[in-house]
Amino acid sequence: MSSNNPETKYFLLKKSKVKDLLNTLYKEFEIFVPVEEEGMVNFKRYKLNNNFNMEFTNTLLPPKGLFLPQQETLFTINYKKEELIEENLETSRRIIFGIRPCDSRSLTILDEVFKEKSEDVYYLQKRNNTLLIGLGCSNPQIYCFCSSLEVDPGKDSSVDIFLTDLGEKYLVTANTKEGQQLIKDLPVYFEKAGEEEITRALEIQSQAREGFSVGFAKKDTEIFRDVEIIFEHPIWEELAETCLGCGICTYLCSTCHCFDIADELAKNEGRRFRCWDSCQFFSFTNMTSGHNPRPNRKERIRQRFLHKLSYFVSRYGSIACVGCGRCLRNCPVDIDITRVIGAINHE
Amino acid sequence: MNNLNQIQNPYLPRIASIEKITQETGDIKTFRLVFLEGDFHHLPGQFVELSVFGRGEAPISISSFIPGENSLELSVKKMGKVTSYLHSMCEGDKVGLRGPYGNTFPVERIKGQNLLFIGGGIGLAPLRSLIHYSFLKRDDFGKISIIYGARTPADLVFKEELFNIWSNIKNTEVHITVDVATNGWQGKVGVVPKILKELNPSPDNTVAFTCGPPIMIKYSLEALNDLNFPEEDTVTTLEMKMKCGIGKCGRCNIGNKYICLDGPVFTLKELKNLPKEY
Amino acid sequence: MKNQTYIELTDTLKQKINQLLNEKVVDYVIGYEKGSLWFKTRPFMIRKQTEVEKVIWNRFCQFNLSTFLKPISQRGEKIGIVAKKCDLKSIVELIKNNQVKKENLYIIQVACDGVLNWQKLENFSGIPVSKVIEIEENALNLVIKTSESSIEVLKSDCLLDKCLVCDFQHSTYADDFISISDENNHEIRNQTIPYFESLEDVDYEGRLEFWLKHFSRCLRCYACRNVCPACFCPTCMFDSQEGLWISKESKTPENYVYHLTRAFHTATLCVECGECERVCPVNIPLMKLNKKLAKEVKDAFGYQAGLQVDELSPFKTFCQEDTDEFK
Amino acid sequence: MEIVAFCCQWCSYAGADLAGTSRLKYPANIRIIKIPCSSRINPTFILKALSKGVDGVMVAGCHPGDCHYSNGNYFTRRRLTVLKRLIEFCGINPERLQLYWISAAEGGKFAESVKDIISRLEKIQDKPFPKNSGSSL
Repeated sequence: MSSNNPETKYFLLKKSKVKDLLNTLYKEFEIFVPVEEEGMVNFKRYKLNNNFNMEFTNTLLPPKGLFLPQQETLFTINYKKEELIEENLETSRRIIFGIRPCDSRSLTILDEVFKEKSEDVYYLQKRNNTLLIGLGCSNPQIYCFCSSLEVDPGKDSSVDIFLTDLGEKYLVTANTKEGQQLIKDLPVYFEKAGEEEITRALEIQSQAREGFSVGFAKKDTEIFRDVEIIFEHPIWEELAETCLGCGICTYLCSTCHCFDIADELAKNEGRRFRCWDSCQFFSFTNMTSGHNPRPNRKERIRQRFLHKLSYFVSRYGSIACVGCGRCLRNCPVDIDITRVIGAINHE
Repeated sequence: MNNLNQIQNPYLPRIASIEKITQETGDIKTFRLVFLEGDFHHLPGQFVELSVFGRGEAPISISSFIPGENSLELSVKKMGKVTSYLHSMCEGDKVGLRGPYGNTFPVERIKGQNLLFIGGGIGLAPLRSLIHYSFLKRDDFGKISIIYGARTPADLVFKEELFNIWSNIKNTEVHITVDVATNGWQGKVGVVPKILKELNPSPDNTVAFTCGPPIMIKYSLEALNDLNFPEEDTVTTLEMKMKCGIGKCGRCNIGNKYICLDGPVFTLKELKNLPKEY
Repeated sequence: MKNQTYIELTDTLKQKINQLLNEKVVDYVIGYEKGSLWFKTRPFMIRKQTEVEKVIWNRFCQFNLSTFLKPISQRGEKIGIVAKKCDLKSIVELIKNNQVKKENLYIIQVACDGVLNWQKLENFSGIPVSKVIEIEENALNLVIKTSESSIEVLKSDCLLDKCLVCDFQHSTYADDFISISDENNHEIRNQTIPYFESLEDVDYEGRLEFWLKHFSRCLRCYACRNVCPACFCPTCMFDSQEGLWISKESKTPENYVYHLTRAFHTATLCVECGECERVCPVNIPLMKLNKKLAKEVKDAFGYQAGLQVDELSPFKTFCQEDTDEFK
Repeated sequence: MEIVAFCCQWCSYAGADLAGTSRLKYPANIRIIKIPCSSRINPTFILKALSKGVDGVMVAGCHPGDCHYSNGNYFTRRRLTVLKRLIEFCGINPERLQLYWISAAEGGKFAESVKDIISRLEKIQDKPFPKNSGSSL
């Protein structure tokens, strides 16, 4: 997360040099690259000369876990000394290499939450210490719908450095001062891009916006502004009939950020941690008194959709969905946010 | 990449010591807590996240208003894991506190008005902070009426204040009722909304505050409506499962509000604009 | 996807559902409708006759619909359910364990020639599903067409694992059997898939390493549990009093406890429908556990789940003469 | 070496008591947990203990035929037979789980059983579950 600089510069990076580049950066940064394991591509910590896979469509797990890990210690308690030991928040400088435009957009959405009023140091420390090197999509997957949500799959100015795949090499766009500095410091890897390459990259970038199989029109989301109408819509009952109440959609969602805080106790030490939680679980809102404001699947599935499409919009100004398609790809019963939006609008 | 060391970690509790424990009823105790270091400022209606280390954290509304002493009182019913352990703790034991969190009762707006408090059971706890506040600034307010009820006489909380202190303050009325009279109870018998209707308070220049079990709140709000109290002058507090207290964990989200940031105090008018999920 | 048999089966199925709703034999029918993407289907509760048009039956109807009988069985409605032969076993288990009453069910069994797995389809053809325009079928092969080319792959390569070992046992519990002719492709079935045998040659440390590696990925989304027709406890022990049995954190040893407990709890109920493994977003090979336990239960007690309604589960009974390897 | 023993309150736990009052010697590295019946054992109890890195789990119940609840231990016998196969398949040496039948009068057998499980565990080569791998503490 860095300050934007209007003066962007274009460079070229040969694919054959990427590993060398990562090996050089490795000395200074903790680098996360897409790695394929057991048929799944995920961001993994890069070790010298590790293999990685830049031909992925999108990672199975969203990169939110690099900022809001599934579990994270907040502090430990030493009972004998009666003292709290704050978790060391210092992280080495980090790079996420190859983040897709939808996922980088999800981080700017999460920033809104974690910066509001009390700043969440655990999230922001990691966020501020991380350079994003984005990678454009030229080949949307069948379940992608980022273009419905004002994410440009071909171009991403929110990352520090953005790569456009030109076949043998990448066109490198430096969006921020930090990004420019990184390129300036490593002239061996980056050469100046010519007009021809820039033009070709622009073509590729604009082509990326075509070929989506699913999606919705922007005006279709306007209906969610009227909570009163949408709240009692029969579709929630219908969805609840087949929803299994599992946490796949929320855990794989790149913008879902709800968490739980709990303590763990062992002899003379205690530990407080936070971990992902899901609004789809009964226990999420179940109070000690036994009262649960959202006791059934209907209320819980409605909460997930309305939180993203209505409540979040009126609080933070944007829809909390980036169209990465992970929920659509992985939902066991094929509950599809694009279909829900469509169905509510066109009945 | 600026350094964040300056930002305070909002998840770190401050240590407080239990100074005094008062057994209110069979399962409710009031804990007077004193911070070991630093100041503590809050306004009536706010809550804190109370840590019993190794057991967890629970949001508890502050039931006192004691300015300038870095201390506060929490009246806690033994319910879950955290509150059960808290109940087993002794004076001198240490707990953690984060906060104060949440909005406050509209203390500025209600200046010069009459105050009507309607409490049931442990629901008197959050109202008590405003009662303390209004007695401290007694001349800022008109008549103060307190209607309080519990299931049986044994379930009444803050008995000393209810019977011996508050009613002796000028221009103040205290009405105490129980659902079931036991142990030679001489006072009123009947549920709070019924007593409220009998007392028939005037809505003129009066703000009503209600807190208690959901069923009591429901019927009290109806009664207040029948008595022509305007929706913006009817104030209540919402309860919702909370974890972080600072609008991050998403648990207490109702509509576009987080109860921990935008609540827990709502007027009836604001409440009607929220989805019915509380 | 072009397949005359399936198109005809769908028509017959629609007529049947229409008739059931029309004659009020059932209150509603659980079937399939088209999913958002061409290779997906979704469970569908058909209540009105106007909805019958949306019903489909094709090679992507993998979902085991019997899992929907768990939470709703108490309502006392009469339910029609579309079932593949393998799904019938789950229904038998649900009836056997008093989760649903047979008299409240109307089971429509539909002839199934194996369900396709879209990931296998992608892997074996090398064509991403987004590029596929049409699939045609001949006796043994699928012809996958894109705008530029067409590729033939072996049908058996692209079927769900469970279809490859489908044992074709006829169940007598269906109220209706919809088929056109008995033209099922027997030769591609009855393969043996090494579910767990390969692990048996590995030493204990290797096995532990294998499982810890897989369980380290578990997100604890509980999809495996929620989709499982055998997981019918009203409140799962892992949901009762959070943190009592396993921490809410997704830590590898806790995941180990969770998955082994779940496998054991469903040991005599699991009919190997494979839904847990299919829905797992992080590809944990859960069927290895289930298959292994099914084998152990069969070896020890000669029992197989899902065959007979009146057969008692071996964990609900005992024999004084049971082998006693303990002292 | 750490052993967790789940003892049925009607017989084995009383047997352990008797071993104590009779001053019989048995290894001290055992933690006894009283349960109402050996069939109260949920696989989670055993799996959780093993996953915390204990070396062995011992379950002790009444002799077959002598269950206080008529036949709880027959169920236990069936379940643990299968559970042993499961943990074996998942990388834990099945010797780490033992079931013994010990009556209230058999203080001696209790002591012998503890010695038995320990001598078995001493013989095996493979390591137990990595200790504390589940906790950052």
